[in-house]
Amino acid sequence: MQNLNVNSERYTLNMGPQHPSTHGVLRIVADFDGETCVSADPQIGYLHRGMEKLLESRTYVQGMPYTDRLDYLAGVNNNLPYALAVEKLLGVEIPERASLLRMLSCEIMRLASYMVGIGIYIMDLGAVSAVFYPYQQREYALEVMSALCGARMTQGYIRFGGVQADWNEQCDAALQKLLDEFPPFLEMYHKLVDENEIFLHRTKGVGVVTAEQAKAYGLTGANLRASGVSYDLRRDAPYCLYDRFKFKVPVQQAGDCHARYVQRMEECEVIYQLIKDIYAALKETEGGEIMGKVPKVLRVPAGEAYAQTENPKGIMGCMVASDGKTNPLRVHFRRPSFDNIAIYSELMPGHKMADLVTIIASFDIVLGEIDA
Amino acid sequence: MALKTNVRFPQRGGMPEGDPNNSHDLLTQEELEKRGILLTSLDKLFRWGTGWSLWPLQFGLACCAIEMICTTQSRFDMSRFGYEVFRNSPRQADVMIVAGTITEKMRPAVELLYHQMPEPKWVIAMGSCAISGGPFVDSYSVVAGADKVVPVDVYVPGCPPRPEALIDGMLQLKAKLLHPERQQVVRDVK
Amino acid sequence: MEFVNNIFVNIADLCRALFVWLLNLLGLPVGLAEVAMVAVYWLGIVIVCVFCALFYVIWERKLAGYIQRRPGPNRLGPNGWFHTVGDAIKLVMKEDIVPDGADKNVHLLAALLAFVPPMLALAAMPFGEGMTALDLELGVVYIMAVTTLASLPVLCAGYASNNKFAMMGAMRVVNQAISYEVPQALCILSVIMVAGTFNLNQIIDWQTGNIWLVCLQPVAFVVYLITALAECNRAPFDLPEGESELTAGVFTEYSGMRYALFYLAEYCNMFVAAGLATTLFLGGFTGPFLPGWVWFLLKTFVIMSFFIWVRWSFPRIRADHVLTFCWKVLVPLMLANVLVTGVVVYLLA
Amino acid sequence: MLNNVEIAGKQQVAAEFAARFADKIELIENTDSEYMVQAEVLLPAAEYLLSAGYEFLADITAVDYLAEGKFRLIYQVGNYQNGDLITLKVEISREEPQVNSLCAVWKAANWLEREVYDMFGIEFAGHPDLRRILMWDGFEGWPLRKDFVHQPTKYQGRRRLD
Repeated sequence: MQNLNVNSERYTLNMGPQHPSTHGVLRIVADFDGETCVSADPQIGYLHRGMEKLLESRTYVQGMPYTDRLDYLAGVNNNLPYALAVEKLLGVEIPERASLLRMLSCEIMRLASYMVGIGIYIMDLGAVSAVFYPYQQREYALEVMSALCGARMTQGYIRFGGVQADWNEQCDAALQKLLDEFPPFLEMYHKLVDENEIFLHRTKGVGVVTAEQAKAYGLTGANLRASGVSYDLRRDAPYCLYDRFKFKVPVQQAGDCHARYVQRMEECEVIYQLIKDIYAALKETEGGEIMGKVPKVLRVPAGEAYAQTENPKGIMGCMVASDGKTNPLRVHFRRPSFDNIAIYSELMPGHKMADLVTIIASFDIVLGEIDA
Repeated sequence: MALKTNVRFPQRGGMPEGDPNNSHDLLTQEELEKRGILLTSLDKLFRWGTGWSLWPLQFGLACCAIEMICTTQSRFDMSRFGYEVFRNSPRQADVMIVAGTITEKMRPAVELLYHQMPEPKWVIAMGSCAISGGPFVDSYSVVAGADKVVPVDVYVPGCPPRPEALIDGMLQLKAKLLHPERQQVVRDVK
Repeated sequence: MEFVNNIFVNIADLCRALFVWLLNLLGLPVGLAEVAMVAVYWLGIVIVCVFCALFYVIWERKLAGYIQRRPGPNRLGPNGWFHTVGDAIKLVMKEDIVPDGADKNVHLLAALLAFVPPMLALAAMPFGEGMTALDLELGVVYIMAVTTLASLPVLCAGYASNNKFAMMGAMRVVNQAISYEVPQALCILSVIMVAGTFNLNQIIDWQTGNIWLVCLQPVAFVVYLITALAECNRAPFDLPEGESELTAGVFTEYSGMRYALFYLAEYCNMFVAAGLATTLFLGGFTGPFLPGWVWFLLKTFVIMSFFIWVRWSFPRIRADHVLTFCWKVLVPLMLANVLVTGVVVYLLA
Repeated sequence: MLNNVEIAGKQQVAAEFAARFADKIELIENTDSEYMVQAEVLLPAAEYLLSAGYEFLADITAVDYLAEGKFRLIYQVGNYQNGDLITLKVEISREEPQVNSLCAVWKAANWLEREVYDMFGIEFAGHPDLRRILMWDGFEGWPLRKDFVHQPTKYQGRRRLD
């Protein structure tokens, strides 16, 4: 940032808890010198509902709906780490059809979450219409989930030992509509956004995160893969039955806001293909049972267990410590967006005011998850 | 001569036929004046205008905010009623939709926003967190309901409420505006 | 057909005759009729301003709905056309908040001045044959001068609001409005060189004689539309009111009637830009069957719809790209255009 | 499916830990990658892990064992190459909860340690700016401790947004 030895007075600007493009109640106290940001200090906690303390006073099954409210853009993906950690302690064996149903619902909600991430990203750059088309695809995905487990967003579909409901023909119809509508949408969206000059100028070379920086700050998910580190938990440390499916893990090298957009668009194709494969595998296990042998009143043997899953926002981990009673002694969630925004104070200085908005939008963060 | 308005209002407003609010006995002019509500034609014109152009404040807190965005999207279009103009600055907003959990840290911000809005303003508490703290009511950092912070006009239950429920909440607010005499205005900020 | 064509001209003559008869009755000098006519013209322009603002606000929301695959406002009035009336009534009656740290008079003055530049500009705009309120010899220069005033109230609003976001918006409006004046002047210059006069009606006569100027000056037309967007702070250039960065930008501290004035003045500025574009490039009010002023309204409607379409499909340009795009791309391009036009006009004339 | 790279990683770390910190770090029974670490050896162990290719600090959390009167800090350290995960557990007493910070080793530790400090009151020596991250400034007490008593009426102040 060349100093133009213009002794302009610095001022502190509050991108406050209520701001159109902070994706919720993130507050960034930034010092500005004219249009250029000099220092930025993200302040969180405005949505801290004390989730981990509440889970300690609820039984395991009562605690499951709380996990939906962490990353509320992909409700069912949050249930998985909590379920896997407790199942690790219980040592219960999950039937194959239940695992496939878990993976299918997680991939569908991952697609829905990516649609919001991309749509809101382009809207924050100023093209308001660009959020309506991905949201339509998200409505199709939510249609499948409400047919499968009753709720649009906060499903609470995964239970300890299996899943809540079996696949029915209403889901077939809804999923078929999603599978038909998605490819033409993706092709149209590439044409709408990829070659847009203004979009390229606004995102290329903005908010560059090098691979070392990404690893040092513990970035995960699409933000990490956009900086050149190919690390996807579903391939490197597979959980459920992910080792049975082959899928490509796209990687970008640039690490700037544009790379994060391209990364998410390529991953949409991978998710689409994965949904098709899992759906086919699910068809074969027709009539399998969907719930393992888990007692009605869940008493988890004493011990500590940690399970990680690949969520749309990054790697979500859940550490459960139990002392043999019906409710957990301690539940802690490793929340991907919490680590993803820790990099803002080092990334934002030197950028313009409009770039701050681009960086926040390109990281696709969710405040419910950050503040837990 | 106070005309007792017991003639049933035509159902043009958003009030469905079997709505419990209809069962109230309609208040006559003097009863309204006793309550301090002076009904003039200019006021009726203003209420008609505001009813059809409630500009919500862009202010989402948690999961309900995502459903609020879904309400403005193509499928459940809130713009049919003219409510899609989400204003970012509280100065130009009429309705504050409290969509999500109010925490102690966010409480001063919510009050500040409410006091920054110009006078004829209303509040819709969307979702059980805004109504009464919802699933997080016994947490150490959650305010049990938006009416501890701001006077609330319409409560939209659900966790999160479906977009149609939010649209119905806006229509209830419009009905409350267009027919003030029908509503029992109860405002208690503890 | 003839009657419909200059219906407004007849109304104006009727008023003049009425004033003359009235003045004779009172025994005053007949010259005062012209002064009274100015009030009638001004009233006509205010009506045009108000109706175009009210119509285009709801037309934008419906067109945006169409672009975004949703129905758009369709409840109030026949198929939703009265929604803006509801908005206007509400905005008129809302409380007017002036922040305590704000500069009160400038805060109010900025809102009042917002409507002045478009009304001044519309005075010289030829709506139809003989329907120009102020038929100036230097019509184009006058309109250019007045449209530069349009950015002044926005600057005052930003400065007076005592709000950091508003101040940032004000700085942006200054550098954007001033830098985009230069390419706009150059592309109008190339039109003048071809048409040979500054008088708007003579430009239209020239175009009816020859072909429309948009065919001779396609580059100037495109650049004019871009600069018009920048002048009215619209679409890719809506940095002063950048929703996603500066909350409501310059208008953060404006509520009620003051905000309504800005909100409607923006559409009047667009109407002036669209009117000038039709007059200079699309042959003004000339057209085969329909009366003159209908053609003018149709052409401005098409250009206004283009402005609205652009707004809902392009992201916002960053503050420094706005300047580099203007000085490094538009100005050289327009200088070359003026050069080429000069050479061609010299060779042909 | 533990490919050979992964096994080598864990065994190499097990061997190294056994060699350098024989008495201070011991493997927890029937697990292959969870270690109980003494507080004073935490920093060198972390530096070694970083050099051995474990660059991903996934998570820092604490569990409050009120009965035994101690906190158990749990560090999850991952490896970007082979998806491997090593867990370090450190036990510190509840009276003076003090452990040295790993900000020098992984930058991700900065915010994670601030959250543990905010929730448990565990001091991290050497942390650049240890202050509350989730709770509001006027809040006293450490919420996630078992002996935390929640007084709802305590915070009634109508503070302006500072």
